[in-house]
Amino acid sequence: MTDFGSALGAALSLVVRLDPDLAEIVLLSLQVSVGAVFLATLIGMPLGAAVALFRFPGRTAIVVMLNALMGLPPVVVGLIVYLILSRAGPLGVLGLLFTPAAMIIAQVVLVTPIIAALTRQVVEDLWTEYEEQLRSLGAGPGRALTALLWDGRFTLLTAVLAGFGRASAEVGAVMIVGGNIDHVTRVMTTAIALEVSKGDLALALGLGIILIVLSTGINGAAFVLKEAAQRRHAG
Amino acid sequence: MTDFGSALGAALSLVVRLDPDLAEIVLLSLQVSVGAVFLATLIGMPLGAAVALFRFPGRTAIVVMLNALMGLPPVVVGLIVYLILSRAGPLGVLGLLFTPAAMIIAQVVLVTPIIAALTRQVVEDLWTEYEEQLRSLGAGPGRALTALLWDGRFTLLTAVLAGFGRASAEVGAVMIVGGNIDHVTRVMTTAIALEVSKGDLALALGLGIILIVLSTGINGAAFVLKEAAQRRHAG
Amino acid sequence: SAAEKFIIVASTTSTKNSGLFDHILPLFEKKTGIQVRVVAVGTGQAIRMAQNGDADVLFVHHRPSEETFVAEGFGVKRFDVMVNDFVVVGPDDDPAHIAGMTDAAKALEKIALARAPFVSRGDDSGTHKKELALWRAAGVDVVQASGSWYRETGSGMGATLNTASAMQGYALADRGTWLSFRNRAGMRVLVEGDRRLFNPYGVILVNPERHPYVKADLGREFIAWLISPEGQAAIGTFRINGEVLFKPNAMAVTH
Amino acid sequence: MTAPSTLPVSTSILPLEFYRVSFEAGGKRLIKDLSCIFAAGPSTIILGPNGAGKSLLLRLCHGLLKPSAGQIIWHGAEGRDPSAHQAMVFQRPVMLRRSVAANVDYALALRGVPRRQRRDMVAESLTETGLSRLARHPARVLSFGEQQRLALARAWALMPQVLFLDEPTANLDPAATHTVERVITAIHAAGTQVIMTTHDLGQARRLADEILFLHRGRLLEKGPADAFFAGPRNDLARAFLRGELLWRRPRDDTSDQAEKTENG
Amino acid sequence: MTAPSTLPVSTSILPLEFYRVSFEAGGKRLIKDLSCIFAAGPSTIILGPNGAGKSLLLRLCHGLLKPSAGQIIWHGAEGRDPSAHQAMVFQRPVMLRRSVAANVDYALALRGVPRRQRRDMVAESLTETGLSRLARHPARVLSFGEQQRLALARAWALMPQVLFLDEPTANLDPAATHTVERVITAIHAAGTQVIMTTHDLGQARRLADEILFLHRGRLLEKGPADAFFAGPRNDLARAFLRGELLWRRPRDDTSDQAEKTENG
Ligand SMILES: Nc1ncnc2c1ncn2[C@@H]1O[C@H](COP(=O)(O)OP(=O)(O)OP(=O)(O)O)[C@@H](O)[C@H]1O
Ligand SMILES: Nc1ncnc2c1ncn2[C@@H]1O[C@H](COP(=O)(O)OP(=O)(O)OP(=O)(O)O)[C@@H](O)[C@H]1O
Ligand SMILES: [Mg+2]
Ligand SMILES: [Mg+2]
Repeated sequence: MTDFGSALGAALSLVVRLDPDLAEIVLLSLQVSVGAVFLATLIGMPLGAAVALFRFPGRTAIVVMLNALMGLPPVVVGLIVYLILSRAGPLGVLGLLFTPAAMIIAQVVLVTPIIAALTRQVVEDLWTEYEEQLRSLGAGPGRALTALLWDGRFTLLTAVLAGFGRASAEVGAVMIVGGNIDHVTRVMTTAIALEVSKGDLALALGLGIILIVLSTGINGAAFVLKEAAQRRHAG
Repeated sequence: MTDFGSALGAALSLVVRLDPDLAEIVLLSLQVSVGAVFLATLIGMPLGAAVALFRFPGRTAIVVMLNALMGLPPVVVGLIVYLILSRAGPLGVLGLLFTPAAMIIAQVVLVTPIIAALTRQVVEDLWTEYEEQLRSLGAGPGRALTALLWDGRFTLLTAVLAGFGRASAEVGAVMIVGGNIDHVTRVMTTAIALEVSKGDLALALGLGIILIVLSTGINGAAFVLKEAAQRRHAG
Repeated sequence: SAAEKFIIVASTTSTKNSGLFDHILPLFEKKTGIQVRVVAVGTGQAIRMAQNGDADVLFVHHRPSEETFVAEGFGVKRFDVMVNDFVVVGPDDDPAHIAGMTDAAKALEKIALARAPFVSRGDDSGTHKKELALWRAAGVDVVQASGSWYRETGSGMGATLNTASAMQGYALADRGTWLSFRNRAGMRVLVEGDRRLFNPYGVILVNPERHPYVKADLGREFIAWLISPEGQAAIGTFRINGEVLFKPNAMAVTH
Repeated sequence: MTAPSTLPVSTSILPLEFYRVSFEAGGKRLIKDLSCIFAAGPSTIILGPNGAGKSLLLRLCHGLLKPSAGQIIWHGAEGRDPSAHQAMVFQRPVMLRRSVAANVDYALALRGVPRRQRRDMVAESLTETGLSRLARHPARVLSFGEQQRLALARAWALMPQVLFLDEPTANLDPAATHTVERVITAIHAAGTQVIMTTHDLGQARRLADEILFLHRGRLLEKGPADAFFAGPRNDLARAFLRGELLWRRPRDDTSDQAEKTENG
Repeated sequence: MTAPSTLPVSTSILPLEFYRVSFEAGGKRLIKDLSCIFAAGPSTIILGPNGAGKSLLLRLCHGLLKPSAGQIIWHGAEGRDPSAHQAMVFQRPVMLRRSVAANVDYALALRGVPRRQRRDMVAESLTETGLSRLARHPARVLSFGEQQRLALARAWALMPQVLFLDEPTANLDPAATHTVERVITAIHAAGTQVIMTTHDLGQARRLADEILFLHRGRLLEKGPADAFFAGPRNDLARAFLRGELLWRRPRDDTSDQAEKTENG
C-alpha cells in the first residue's frame, strides 16, 4: 500500500507547490471537457427530446442506436476523427489535428449520444404525464420540447453530469487526436497514461486523485446551484 | 476516405471467414462487459436507490460523490486495481492480475457509480410521487426501495445500458489489469488499441465497427424485451 | 508566437518516455525559436501518421520500415541519429538462470526451456520485431506458447514492463525506457552487450512534394541540428543516474 | 365573474359527429360502436358510472385519442384545424413546473396571443378564479382544488369555441363550484359550446340542456335533459339516477347487477 | 357492503392532540398555531375552502409532515408506533405499477399479513368496491373514479384504528358515493375512527358527528356537527355554509372578501 501513500504525497506536493505544468494541464482539461459537454448538451438534449417526442418511421431504430452509441469506444472515435482531420482526410485543410479543438470534437462525438440517450428517457417519462395536457393546449412535439426540457431540467442535470464524467475521464480519443503534446494538448488523463507508461505509478495515481477531486468539485458546484434553483422554483 | 472503405472490408472479411481469434476476443469481451454490468447493477441499483430514499448525515456529499465518480478515469481505476491485485498488493495472493476476473473487477468499479448515480436520480424522481402514499401504507425507505426499483424498471434499463456502454467501450482499465494478453485477456477494445498502435487503422476501425454492431445488437435485444414486458404490464 | 513556428515529430513512446526529448528540445527551441511537438505513439502508428502527412518529421527505430518509407516516396532521406541497445530484463531471482549471459538468443532459449513467463510487447513495434528475430535465432516457436508462458501484451514498452514486473516475468526492453522506468519492483537487467541488441534510431523529413503542408524548412532545420555536432553533443550528454542512454552516431556512420 | 368579453367571430367548427366509433386499449374495447352528433347550441353533459368511458369519450372528441374504428368529424371545420378552437379541463389537470401565472401565460403564448395582451389576460383569468394572490407561486404546490381552478383559468383564457370539462368541480369548495357553474352558464350563453362530465346530479340538472348516458363504453341514452331527469327510457340510466346502479348485489354473487342487466 | 368483521382488539391510539401546531413550506405559514384534540368516538369532518389547509392537516395527523412548531401527540400510543394503526385515502391516490389486486396485496404485505390470508382479504375488498372484474388490470390505467375506489379498498383492507379520508368521494359516481358513505358509517360504528374532508356539504351533514372549519390555515371553529350546521358562530364559516365565501367581490377590488373579513 506504499503506492497509495506516495500517490497522495505526489498529489499533495504537486498541488502545494502550485506546479505550473499541472496548472496548465488542469486548465486545458477543463477547457476541453467543459467545452465538449457544453456543445454535446446543445446538440444532444434537443436531439434526445426530439426522439422522445416525435413519432416517425425508424424511430425505434434511432432509440436503439442512441442507447448503443453510449458505448462508442473512445479509441474508435479518436480514430475516426483522426482520419477525418488528418491532412489526408476530408477536413485536413483545417489543420485541426493535434489541437485542443480536435480533442473537443472527438469528445463531443463521444458525449452527445450519452446526453441524448439519457435525455430521451427523461423526456419520454415526463411526456407520459404531460402529453395530453400539452397537446390540448395546442403544443405539438416541437413546442412541447422546450417546455419538457425546462420542466425536466433538474433531472437532466444528472444526464449532463454523466456526459461530463465520460468526457473528463476519457483518454483514448484525446490521445489519438490530441497527441498528448506537452504544453499543447496534454490533459490530465493523457498525462496519467504517460506516467503509467513511464512506470511512475505514484505520480500517475497522484494526478488521478487530483482529477477526481477536481471533478468532485465541479459536481459539487453543480449540485449546489441546482439545489438553490430548485428551492426557488420549488415543486 | 479509403480508410473507411477498407475498414468495412476488414470487418466483413473477419466476420465472414468466422475468424477464430475474433470469435475468442468477442466472447471474452461479452463475458467481461456483461459480467461487470451484471455485478455493477446488483451493487449500484440498491445503492443508488438507498441514497435516494434514506436521509442521513453526509447524504449530500454521497450524492455529489456518486455523480463525480461517473467520471472515474479508467486508467486510474485500472491502476488502483492493479496495485491491489499485484503480487506486492494486499490481494496479491489471489493471483487475479492479468485474468478476466481482474478486468471484471476493474469494470465493476467503473460502472457501479454510473448505474448508482443514474438510479439515484430515477428513484428520487419517483419518490416525489410515491413518498407519502408508500409511507402511509407503512413502507419505510427500505421496503420502498424494492417497490420503486420495480416500478422504475423500464426507466432504469437506460441506466443499465449507459453502464454497459461504458463497460464495453472502455480500454484504459482492462488494458492495465488485463494486460491485453493474446488468448488470455485480449478483448475488443484492447485489440483495437493494439491495431492502432501498429498503424493498421483499417483493421482497428473494422474491429470498432464489429464492436459497435455487437453493442447495437445487445441494445436492440434489450429494447425488444423491454417493449414486450411493457406491453404486458401497460402503464 | 512560439505557437506559430512549430513542427510535429512523430516518434515512439520509447524515445519520449526516456526523457530524451525533454533534455534536448529546449536547447533546440532556444536556439531557433522553433517549437517541436512530439507525438509519441507505436512505431507503426508513427509511420502511418507520417504517411498521412500529419507529421513533419519521423523519428523512429526500425530501420527496414524507415527505408521502405523513404523508398515509397513518403520521406525525403533517412539520417542516422543515435543508437542505444536492447536489454533482457527479468526478476531478481532469475528462475531461468540467464543473468550475465551475453548471447541473447541462448538466454531466450533457456527461458523457453524453463517455461518462465516472458512478456512480449506483441505490438509489431521495432522492439517486438527485434525480439521475434531473436526467438527465431534461438529456434523457439513462440506462437505455440502464446497464452501460456509466452505472454503477448499488445501494448507499449512501459505497459509491457508494468505487466512484466507484476508477473515477475522476463522482457526485452530498450535501455532508454528501462533506465527511466520507475516501477521496476524487483527486476533488473540480466542480459546485455550482444551485438544483435544494437538499436539504431533514424530521422526522416516527410516528403513535402507529397504533402504540401509539411513544414519542410523547419523540419530540415531540426534534422540538421540533430545531426550537427551541437545536437549530437546534446544527445550524448543525456544521462540517467550517470548512465548514457543514447550514443550519438550521426557522424560515425557514413552513407 | 363574467364571461370572456370577446369570442372568436369565426363560424363554429361544430357540429361534431361520431360515426360508429370504437376505441380499444389494453386489448379491450372501451368505447363500443358509438354514434352521435354534438350540435352547436345545447350544453351537453355526459353521465355514467365510474369507468363508463366518459373521460375517454371527451378525449376522443378533443382529438387526444384516435378511434380504433369509426370516424370523428368536425363538420364546421372547413379546412381549419379544429383543435385550435377547443380547450379542455382534465379530470386531473397537469401543471407545468412554473408559476401559476406562467401556466396561463404559456397556454396563451401557444395560441399565438402577443406578449403585450397576455399580461392583462393572465391577470384577469386569475382574478376570476380567485388565484390572484397565488400568481407567483409554483403551480405544483397548489392544493388540488386550487389546481383545478388554475386549469379552469387556463382553459377560459383561451376563449375556445368548444370547451370540454371533465368533472371540473370535483375538488372545488361549494362557493367555487357555485361560481364555476355561473361562469359555465355565462360562457355558454355567449356562444361557447360546453361538453362536460360530472357526478353531481344536481349540477347536471342545473347546467345540462342535453344528457348523454354512458355505461361500459356504450351510449345507452341521449336526449334533452328535462326528459332524461323526468324519466330515462333506459333501465340502467334509471337505476343510475336513483343512485342504485350498485357495483354488486348485497351478497353471494360474483358479477354485478349492472352486468346482468346489460347482458340480459 | 359490510364493515370489516374483525377489528384490532388492542386499545385505541387516540386521542390525538395538536398543541399549537404550525406548518411552514415555501416560506409561508400554511397551518397557523392550531390546537385541538381528536378524541375517540365522534367521526370528524374537516371543512373549508380550497387551499384552507385541510389536506395539510390530514397529512400532519397521519405523520407524513412534521410540524415546524408545536407538538402532535398520540396519547393512546403507549410506546406503539401509531402509524401502524392508521390508513389514509389521499385526495390523489398513487397507484403502484402493478395490478389492481397486487396494489391491495402489497399494502397487506407491508402490514405483515401472511400470504395465505391475503388472497381472501384482497378478493373481498375488491368485491366490496366493485373492482373484482378489474382485479388483474394494471392499476394505472383505471379511470380516476376507479382509482379512488381502489385506494378505499386498499385502506379498508388494513382495518386501521384511525382512517383519514381526503375527499374520498370526489370522483365517485352517485351510487358509489352512496355505498362509500354507508361503509364509512358502518366501520365507524364498528370502532374505526374516521377523520375526513369533503366539499359535499350534504355528505358532511350525513356523516359528521363533529366539524372542524379551517380557513387559510387557521382553525376557526370546532364543534358538534348539529350545532355547526344549525348556525356556526364564525362569520366565515357561516358564509362558507351559505356558499358565499366567494373568492372575490363582483368587481373593482384586489383582495378578496374573505381576506378582508379575516383581517378585520
Ligand atoms: N410545499 C408548499 N409550498 C408552498 N405552499 C404550499 C405547499 N404545500 C401546500 N401549499 C399551500 O398550502 C395551502 C393549503 O394546501 P392544502 O392542500 O392543505 O389545501 P386544501 O385545504 O386541502 O385545499 P383543497 O380543498 O383544494 O384540497 C394551499 O394554498 C397550497 O398552495
Ligand atoms: N390504456 C388503457 N388500457 C386498458 N384499460 C383502460 C385504458 N384506459 C382506460 N381504460 C379503462 O377504460 C374504462 C373507462 O375509463 P374512463 O377514464 O373513460 O372512465 P370514466 O367514465 O371517466 O370514469 P370516472 O367516472 O371514474 O372518471 C376504465 O374502466 C379504465 O379502466
Ligand atoms: Mg373520468
Ligand atoms: Mg386538499
